[in-house]
Amino acid sequence: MHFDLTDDQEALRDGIRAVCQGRFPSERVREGFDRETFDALGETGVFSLIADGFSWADASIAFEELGRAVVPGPLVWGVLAHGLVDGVPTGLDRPAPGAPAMVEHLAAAGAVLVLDADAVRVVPADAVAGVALDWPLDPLTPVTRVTDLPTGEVLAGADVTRWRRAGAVLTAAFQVGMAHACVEQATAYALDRRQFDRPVGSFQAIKHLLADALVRAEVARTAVHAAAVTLDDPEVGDLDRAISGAKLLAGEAALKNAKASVQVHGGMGFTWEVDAHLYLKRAWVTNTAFGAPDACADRVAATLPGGA
Amino acid sequence: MHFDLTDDQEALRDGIRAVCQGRFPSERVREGFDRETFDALGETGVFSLIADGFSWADASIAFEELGRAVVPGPLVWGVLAHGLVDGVPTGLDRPAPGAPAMVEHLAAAGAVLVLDADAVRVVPADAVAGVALDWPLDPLTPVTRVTDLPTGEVLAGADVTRWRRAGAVLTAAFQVGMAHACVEQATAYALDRRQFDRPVGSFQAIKHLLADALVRAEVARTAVHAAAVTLDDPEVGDLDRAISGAKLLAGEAALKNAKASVQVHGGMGFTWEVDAHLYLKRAWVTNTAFGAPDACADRVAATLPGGA
Amino acid sequence: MDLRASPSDEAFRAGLRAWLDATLATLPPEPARDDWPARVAYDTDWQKRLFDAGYAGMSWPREYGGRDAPPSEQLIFLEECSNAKAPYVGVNFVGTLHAGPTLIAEGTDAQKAAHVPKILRGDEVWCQCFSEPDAGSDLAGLTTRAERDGDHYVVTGRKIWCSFGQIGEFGELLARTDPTAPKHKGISWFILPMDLPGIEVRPIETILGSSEFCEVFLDEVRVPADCLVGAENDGWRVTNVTLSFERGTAFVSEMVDAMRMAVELAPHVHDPADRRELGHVVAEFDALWALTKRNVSRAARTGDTGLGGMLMKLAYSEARDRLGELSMRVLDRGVFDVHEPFVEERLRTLSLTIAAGTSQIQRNIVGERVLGLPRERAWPAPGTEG
Amino acid sequence: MDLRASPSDEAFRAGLRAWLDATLATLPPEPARDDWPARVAYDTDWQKRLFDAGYAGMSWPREYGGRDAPPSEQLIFLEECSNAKAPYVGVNFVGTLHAGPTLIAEGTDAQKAAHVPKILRGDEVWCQCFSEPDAGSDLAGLTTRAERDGDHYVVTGRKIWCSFGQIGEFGELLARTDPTAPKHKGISWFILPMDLPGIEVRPIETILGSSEFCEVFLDEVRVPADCLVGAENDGWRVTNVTLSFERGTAFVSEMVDAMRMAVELAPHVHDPADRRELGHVVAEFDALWALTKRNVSRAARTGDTGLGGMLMKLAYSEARDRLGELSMRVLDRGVFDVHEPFVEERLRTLSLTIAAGTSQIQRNIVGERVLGLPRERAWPAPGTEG
Repeated sequence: MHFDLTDDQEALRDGIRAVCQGRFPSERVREGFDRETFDALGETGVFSLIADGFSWADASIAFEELGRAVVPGPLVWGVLAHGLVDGVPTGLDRPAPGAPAMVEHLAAAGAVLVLDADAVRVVPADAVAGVALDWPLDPLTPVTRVTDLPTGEVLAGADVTRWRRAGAVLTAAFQVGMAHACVEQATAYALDRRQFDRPVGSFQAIKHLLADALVRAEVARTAVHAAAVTLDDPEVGDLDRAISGAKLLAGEAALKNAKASVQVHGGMGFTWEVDAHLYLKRAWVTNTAFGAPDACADRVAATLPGGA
Repeated sequence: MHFDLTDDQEALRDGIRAVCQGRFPSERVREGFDRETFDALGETGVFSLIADGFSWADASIAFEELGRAVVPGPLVWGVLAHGLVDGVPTGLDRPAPGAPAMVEHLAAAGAVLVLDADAVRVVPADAVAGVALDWPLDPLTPVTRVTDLPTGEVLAGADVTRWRRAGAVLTAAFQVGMAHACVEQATAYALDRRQFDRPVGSFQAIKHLLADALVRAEVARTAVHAAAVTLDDPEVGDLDRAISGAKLLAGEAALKNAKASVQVHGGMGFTWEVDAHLYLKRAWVTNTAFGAPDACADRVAATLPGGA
Repeated sequence: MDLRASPSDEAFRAGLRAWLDATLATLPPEPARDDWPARVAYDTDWQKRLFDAGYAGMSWPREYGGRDAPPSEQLIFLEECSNAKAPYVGVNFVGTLHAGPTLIAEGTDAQKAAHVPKILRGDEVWCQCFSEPDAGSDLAGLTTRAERDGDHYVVTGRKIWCSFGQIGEFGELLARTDPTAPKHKGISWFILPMDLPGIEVRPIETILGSSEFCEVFLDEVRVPADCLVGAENDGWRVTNVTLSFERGTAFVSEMVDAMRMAVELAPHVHDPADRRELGHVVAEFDALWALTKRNVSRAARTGDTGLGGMLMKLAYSEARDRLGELSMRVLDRGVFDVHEPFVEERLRTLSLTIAAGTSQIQRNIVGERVLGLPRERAWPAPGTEG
Repeated sequence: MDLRASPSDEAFRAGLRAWLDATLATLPPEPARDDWPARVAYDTDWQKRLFDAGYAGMSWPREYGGRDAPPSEQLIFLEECSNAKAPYVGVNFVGTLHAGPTLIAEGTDAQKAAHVPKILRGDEVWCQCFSEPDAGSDLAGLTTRAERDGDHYVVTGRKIWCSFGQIGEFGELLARTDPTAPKHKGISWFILPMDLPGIEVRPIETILGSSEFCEVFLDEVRVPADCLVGAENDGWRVTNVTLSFERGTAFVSEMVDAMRMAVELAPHVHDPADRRELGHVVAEFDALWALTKRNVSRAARTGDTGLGGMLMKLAYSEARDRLGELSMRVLDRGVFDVHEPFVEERLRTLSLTIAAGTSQIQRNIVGERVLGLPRERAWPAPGTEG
């Protein structure tokens, strides 16, 4: 057992972080996602990690860095559908009859992957009819309300259960990265910002808010690593419980830490100019994907003896 | 509308508070409840307030003071059953078949009032068979696990719904008093206790813990007053919602503030010597009576349109 | 202690309801949020209607055209207006709730005559120039300078979070007139004509994607000396007199609005845990509504809301935050459109724990002023640290 | 990054399990909590058995009779013992986990020879005399004096929260040897023979109604100078060396125990909201168990658990508090007997957020040492306040 990043994993983390800092600074991120972004990300190899023989643990480390930079795009689908469809992939869980179906980044997409009860199906993006929201919650995540979602064709060789699990792990990893970025950005602000002739970070109210945020992020990170390692090697644990727990804690960390960041930034946190709101909005959006926090908590409880 | 204490009510509050300070200081409270306590309390008139023409709002003001002093005994039953039974009254909600039935202060009691679906019934205390717990959670509230609870006789003229409502209001009022006492005691300690060459109450971590506790207590107090006033005059609001909300907030305030008091008292809060634990234990015990917090929250939600 | 409305309160309520019923039906459609000229027209028209009907300046003294209504009627007025979805105070906010009352209390006869009637009739829109980039929670640390030069003050500095800065004809200005005095003692309160040379206004885009606030840049703005309100260097006290006009009604519209949101959310809440959370939040709003009545009752008797007034903002902000989070969980991705009322409200209400004193500052206030816990000490000045 | 146990770890686990199976069956019944002589006999008997089987001093160097096991084996040892409900370290706590490691690191050869082997075999019971009534969170503010007098130190003061003070033969003592030095620089670490004249021990009754801690009154106790461990005035550093012996395993028994409580609670939880809360708490414990493995892995490689070690106490205490509150809600009045395990545990775990550094102090540590936020400044000394 060596449940810590290997030297190779640290190098991978540092490499992706450097790429994000160089190519996805805040100004670039605010331009949103398009085909060019997809290709630029593709060149870094983040979508092909699994195909290239890396582990899910490695992929989750990479996604943590993407989350730290709050990179926009249907990134998880980029990994899941890598090499299997043409153009930019996006996707969704097939909604229950009557429930609203929402697809992100439809305009930029070539294919929509639909997770059905027993299969992954592909629908060409231009076959999906819908209405784009004028003002999606996250300005960097355009959302289309689908009015017609064709059945599509089964994607051979794609294990829908495994896609759901991997999607949850990568989404949770992205959220952990966001949660940590929020702590870092708010801490930097709290060190810089002075009120009452002292840095606001010297006040316990702010210090403890940030300490709790860091604890949440780090505990969630560990949960995500455990889930990713279990996805790589299911014999070391209860895979569904590990994934549900990780998604729960990561989603909560992303949301609460983004709110903490808004609060620490004070009035500036309520502006479009500061990045805090981008993290908050993405936290809400990602919490709806691959398992909402409440559903995840229910699933963890159901794994206990007598818990079904 | 004058939703504030009248001069008479302020006098009542001050009078009961003075009685408690004089006759129920901590040392006396720690001796527990017995017939003598009952008689002493009876002399103050707290049990006969309603019979004497006072309002439920008045009674709740008195019970807030009893709670502040964490006076032991089946006090709520003392009001409900005033003049209707011999000896000290205690009581319980008739448990569902198979559920454990617990009665407080059975040894000191003359009669046990049982709240049934449609009536209040009386059972002579010596007709109730059971086993006293060796170590009841609250050392000042002896509890008997009942093994045989006779049906008893219907108490004529007692409206069981009204008893349940009044019991909830008085219990909530008692809890509000406990919640405020915890803030006061912890604040006094935080002013006196010095660490790092300053009063610990000057640290924001402690100051904000106490500020939140005070807010909880005061908001709950207002809710209890509104519930009591509505019990006196049901036309001014939704009585069930007012009572459920008051019991919920009062119970939460008592419990959280007692925990805050333990925390502020530090190591001393973990000792038998400091009173903080008496409030914490009574908070748990009272939360099980006349509506647990979760059930109260459910009932409030059920009052909303489309909420049943 | 009772909750029964008096006959006169009931009569007031009935009259108001009838007027609202008749009047609201005749209003033009609400303007778009970013159409400022239309908003000014709409909101000032509403203020004129209130004035003509005798409902303007509910708490203002009669000699200034107000109604001098008892706090219970103020409460009913705000409650009924919110329930009827009447227009909010809108662009008249600063004038009717801050600047007007301040001038009434502290202004000269000339200042009152020039502004008070116009504010009340909706003929004059005001904005607020208090906060600064480096003086937010620590407002008294403001550094905008006002230097006396003959019969003018020359004002230079930068203000932020100026509500209605885009359209205000006059601003409430706090500036430092004595930089050598202790920080609360060297501040003065001015009427700032917003059309003076040297004033530049820049809207701030909020997380809602709209611009409710502005930055105001002041570059050697020559403010006539007769714009000083109250004594020079007495501005800190002057700015605090306004609060007593609220008499416990500050959060009434918010409360009514919050309760309406909770009721509208209820049919969407199917999960048992979410329903319980909703019940909990509703219990808190019920209690805070009762607390409002307590505050109003106390203000009517003593002129001061006491403890209840000091904790209302903190308690309401935190309860509203819980409702906002609950609504986002309940709505899930199907409705994540900013124009969805719940989403818009969730974003807007994020400012409640920040603006006009963060929840952290509120806890300090409760801890220090109510519980008597010791204040934070100032840090040693830079360079003198041990 | 992996979670697979190595073959040698698996072998260690198998051997330990077999030994526990065989040994636990032969143990006498557990003594009552307040029967101190019986507890000493029971716990030291268990320590002897561990020693004889080679499981005593898992982290201790081999030259002192320890096993010098890698952190992964320490983790397995604690996990398996907890799972098998083997006796806790009990009265051997201070000796094996604090005093022994401190003496190994800082003691003289004579001090080591006199105590280390006895501690390891369960022949010597220790207690801790660190905190004082006015030095809790601010431990370095302690005022117990130790004045040199020939070949003795004369010690006077009052200690509190002394675990096992009733039965300890020796105490770990911190006392001030230089009252003129800065507070961290004038403290020394002593071996305190508890049978010296002038020592009085008084048990403290806790909210559980039992006495796990004592007050220790020291009245001119003459402690031989050769009881000084490390250099005079270097005691603050000496007392901190102990921590590195844990190597990430400090909360393992607690974690296993908490998870067992959660599993035992599950069948009682029928309410949907309570079940969700249980799922949440279990997810946290799962994550903290993974964090334990992270800490142990890191300690094995670098000797230090890093960030994970610094936040474990805070995170675990808060999660355990949630479990405790949940259990009380679930159990309701039917089971409010202090001897009910859930109730006893709820009361016991109230100390987790207080003892050995309150959660507030832990947040300061995380905020200052990890995030680099500025420390609180000292207040001005009394009399010099501005």
